[in-house]
Amino acid sequence: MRPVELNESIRRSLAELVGYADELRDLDQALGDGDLGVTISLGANAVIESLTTLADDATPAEIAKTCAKAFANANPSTMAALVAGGLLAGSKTWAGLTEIGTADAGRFIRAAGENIGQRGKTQIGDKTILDAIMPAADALEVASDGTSGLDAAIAGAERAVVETRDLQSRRGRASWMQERSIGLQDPGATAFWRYLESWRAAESVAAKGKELA
Amino acid sequence: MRPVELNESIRRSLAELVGYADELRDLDQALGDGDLGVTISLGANAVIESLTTLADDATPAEIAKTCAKAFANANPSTMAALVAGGLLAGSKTWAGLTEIGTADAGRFIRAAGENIGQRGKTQIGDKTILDAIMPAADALEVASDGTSGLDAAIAGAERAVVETRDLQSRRGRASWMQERSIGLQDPGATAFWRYLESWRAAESVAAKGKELA
Amino acid sequence: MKKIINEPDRFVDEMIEGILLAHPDLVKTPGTDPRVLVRADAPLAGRVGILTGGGSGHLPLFKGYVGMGLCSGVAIGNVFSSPSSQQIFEATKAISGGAGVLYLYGNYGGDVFNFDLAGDLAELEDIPTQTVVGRDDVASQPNERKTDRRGVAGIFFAYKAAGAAAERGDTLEEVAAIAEDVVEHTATMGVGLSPTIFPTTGAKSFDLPEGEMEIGIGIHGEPGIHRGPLETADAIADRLVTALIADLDLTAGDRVAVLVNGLGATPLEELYVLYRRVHQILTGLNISIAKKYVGEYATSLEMAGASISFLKVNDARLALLQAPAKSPFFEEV
Amino acid sequence: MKKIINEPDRFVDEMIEGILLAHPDLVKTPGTDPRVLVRADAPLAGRVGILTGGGSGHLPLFKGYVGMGLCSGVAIGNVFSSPSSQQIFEATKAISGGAGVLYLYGNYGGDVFNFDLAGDLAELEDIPTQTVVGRDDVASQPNERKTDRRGVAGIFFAYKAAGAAAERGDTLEEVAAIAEDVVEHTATMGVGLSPTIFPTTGAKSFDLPEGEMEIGIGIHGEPGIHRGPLETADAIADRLVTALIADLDLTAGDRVAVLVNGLGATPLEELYVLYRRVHQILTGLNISIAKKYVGEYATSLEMAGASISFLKVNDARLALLQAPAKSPFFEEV
Ligand SMILES: Nc1ncnc2c1ncn2[C@@H]1O[C@H](COP(=O)(O)OP(=O)(O)O)[C@@H](O)[C@H]1O
Ligand SMILES: Nc1ncnc2c1ncn2[C@@H]1O[C@H](COP(=O)(O)OP(=O)(O)O)[C@@H](O)[C@H]1O
Ligand SMILES: [Mg+2]
Ligand SMILES: [Mg+2]
Ligand SMILES: [Mg+2]
Ligand SMILES: [Mg+2]
Repeated sequence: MRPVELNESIRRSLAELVGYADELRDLDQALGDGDLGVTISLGANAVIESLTTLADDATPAEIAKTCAKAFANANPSTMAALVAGGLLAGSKTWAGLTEIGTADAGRFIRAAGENIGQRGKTQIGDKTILDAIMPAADALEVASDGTSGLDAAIAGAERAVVETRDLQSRRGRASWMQERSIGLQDPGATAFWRYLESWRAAESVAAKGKELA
Repeated sequence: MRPVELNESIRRSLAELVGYADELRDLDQALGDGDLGVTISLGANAVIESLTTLADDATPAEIAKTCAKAFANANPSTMAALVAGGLLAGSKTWAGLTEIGTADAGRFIRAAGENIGQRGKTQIGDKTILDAIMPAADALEVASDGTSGLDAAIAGAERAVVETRDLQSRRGRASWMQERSIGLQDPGATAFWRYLESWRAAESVAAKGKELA
Repeated sequence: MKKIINEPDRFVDEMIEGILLAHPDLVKTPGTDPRVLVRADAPLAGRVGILTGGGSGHLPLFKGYVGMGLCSGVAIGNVFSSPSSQQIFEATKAISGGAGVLYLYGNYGGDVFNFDLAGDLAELEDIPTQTVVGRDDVASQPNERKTDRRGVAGIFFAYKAAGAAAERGDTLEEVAAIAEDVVEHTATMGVGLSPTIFPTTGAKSFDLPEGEMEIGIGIHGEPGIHRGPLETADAIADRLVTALIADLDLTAGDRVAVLVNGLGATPLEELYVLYRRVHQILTGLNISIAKKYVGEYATSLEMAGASISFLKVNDARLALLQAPAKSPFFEEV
Repeated sequence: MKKIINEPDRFVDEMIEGILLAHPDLVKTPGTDPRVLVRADAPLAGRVGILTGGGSGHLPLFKGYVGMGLCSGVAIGNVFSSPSSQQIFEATKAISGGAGVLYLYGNYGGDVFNFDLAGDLAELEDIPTQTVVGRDDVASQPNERKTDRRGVAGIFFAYKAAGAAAERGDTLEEVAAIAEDVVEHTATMGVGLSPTIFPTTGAKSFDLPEGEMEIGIGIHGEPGIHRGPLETADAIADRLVTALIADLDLTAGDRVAVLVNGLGATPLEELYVLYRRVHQILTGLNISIAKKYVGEYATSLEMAGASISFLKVNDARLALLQAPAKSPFFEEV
């Protein structure tokens, strides 16, 4: 994928993601403070806006950094800061690349996840976004092609999201609910899974659009 | 009436007056802050208590001063201070007296009323306690005997109380209601009228008691 | 009732106990009646004493303004009701340093008559007293009847100025004249959004439908001059400031001290939103703000709402506001 | 909603505007972002800067503690939400006087990660930072997990002590160590009686049936440790004080600083009723009260309730509390 395509794909997927804002708000309402819907919609729109004005010759790493900056400041919160930090860490794995493939995406996501884990002092099983990120990174890194890689990443993330329901939250606001957090699905993990789904949906629409054209 | 009789009569009448506390509370609720019921019942009980322990050789003036002090401090308020000040002023008209008659009562009440008028910067027609006090003083001063004097005083006070309904309050908390005060009966004037009625009721019960004995 | 209290009847006494335990260096009870509170260093020989008093439920009014450069003592009543003349008299004796005592309190019948009675008692003991009543609530009476107005938050200015004058050794006549001058140039108007709940009865101080406001409400819930749908902060500020400017006859070039006061439940954030607009209006009219106070200065327990007070200042009044003062609730250095 | 505001979305900015208009001598906005507020005299060359920050709705937290002997600057978020890393970074630059910057704020994920990100940015510009988070709410985690606790009103003690240390010229390491030491010896527990209403959505911060209380509630309405019928002030004080004494392991002969803090709508009168009981309990246990604060120090808009904080003091900590300080909302002379 070349930078211009990457830029467009990110924008399309984020436009799609905004449709999940209410779901994320409700999940965060049950387990936290309910602001995740706002964080995601304001964040997505801010990223779309800054990518729209980004120069065509921006590298993939520059695109990722632009996303980080816009997402961080749109609606500051745990998710905004962790995702922004993750994007910056991921962008380092793209240094020098002018095009990116499926494995590059996997490396990016792994680096982002590791950064989030460090910053958040979190491990898999703590019932956070990390639980969904890592299986997706695994899937993409070993995938034979983009489509199957994405499908596997989505499947892995979804499984992890479902599994968060049985876990007790060990990090962030949700952890204050202690045992009462068990039974509720982690909003951050869900957000990541929905983002992957949004990417797939947006790509298939775009592909159909190209076929028709 | 000798001092000991006076002391007893005051106590009996105040015990009777407490029965009007709810009426006075409701009137003051409509036109003011609703504390007049409490002022009257706490005040009456405080006076009864201090008269009970007063020496038998106390003069009528001393009895009046004792009432003033007890009433002033029981539930401080407009009524407590005005009535206490009035009682002190009245007590001066009893200086040297060892027994008091109907005309003495009239002079006492006039002096009390004048003091209240001065302190309260009030005139008859301002819709205050003064409106009921002055007709009672008039009636007692010219009365041929105690019973008819009291009846006339009560009739005069009652008439004045009824007339307060059509007046606009010009003093105190009620005056803030401006035109909205018209139609409502003045609680302070009512209290004075009810006190005279309480005196009559208590005396007639006492007289019956003596007959039976 | 959402109150952190014990026996409702003990509310006032326990609150005073708490103040005394917290600030023994600043205030004391001179005798056995806990409802009489005076400066820890009272009486100050040769200085005019300033006595205030009134009902409880208005902290920092009245007991919060007892201290250096402010009032010398306070007589404390039950929630929203007057102290007794006896308590006022006790307080008078406790702060009398030989130069007389100024009675300075808000214009409410119960307080007036009890202070007057106490003044008579003080006279018998050769303590000269003078009286100045705060009467700043412009909503309570039109300008022609301004001496009949209720006293609300603006009395703070009179405490500050008279307290500074007493502290520097002015005579009773001088201190009274300063208090009177400040009262004369003070105007306040408030807005109420929700009532106080009386701790003893659970009753509300007034009834206001959800979503409505009452402009000109008194600090005990006394009726105001306009009731209607809740407006924006700017619209409310416009209403209040317009009334105050008219009442004090302020024009370009004048200087004022501004007090934006919270009535209890209204957050400090909202008081700053109000202050912002007040500042904009006054600056726009070329009226300068020589001193400002934003916070809770005279409350009504948990009533939601605010009031705005202006004191028109000249050099003399401003200097008195700037003089040092220290009480449990107010400090100027 | 019973709020004196204009457009809910403009609430925070207008409040900051009000603060800047009211206190231009004390605070300023160094750049173009109104959400960054610093001391009027910032940066102080050669002095450690102290930066705090967090969501709005807690006045005087956080922006009220910017001033001499306290914090040097603050980054301000929306109601109950974190400022952005960019704002924190801007504030860092504005207060950096060459001796490094201490980040001192309450332990909430959003704040932590945004301050951390900002710290990374500061490092790139050669501004050394260190971080100490307030984590005093004993109800939020048991003692074994105390580093995960939420930060509430007790951070005031850390501001005061670290601010005094920075003011006298301590190094970044020293200032951070002092803040850490104070945080380590601070414990707070609160009680909530009614929720905050969010200005933007009109939603409540928590649901509590009429007549109930929640012990251990957080300042954003986070769940506490006990919900039940509203108890007396003394019973509530007993619950809170018992938990604090156990957590700080206080015994006879120890000295503490006490902060009785109102959460917004609770009247000052009630805080003194609480203080009275706290004083009685501590005195009874022969724990002495070296310093006390009663009032609104960290609120939650119009939430009804209160919190009690203890700082176990030694001579060093007490001296730092007693050092002079001056901000729009706090003064120690
Ligand atoms: N320490 C942490 N490390 C990693 N992820 C975390 C951590 N704390 C919270 N999260 C994630 O953040 C999500 C909540 O994000 P957000 O709503 O922005 O938090 P908040 O409103 O508390 O700032 C959680 O569902 C969880 O997935
Ligand atoms: N200035 C005044 N002069 C004479 N009587 C007055 C005056 N003001 C009020 N009153 C009387 O006092 C009554 C109310 O008494 P009270 O309830 O004690 O007043 P408050 O509660 O306002 O202190 C009124 O009904 C009126 O009769
Ligand atoms: Mg959230
Ligand atoms: Mg009354
Ligand atoms: Mg309050
Ligand atoms: Mg408040």
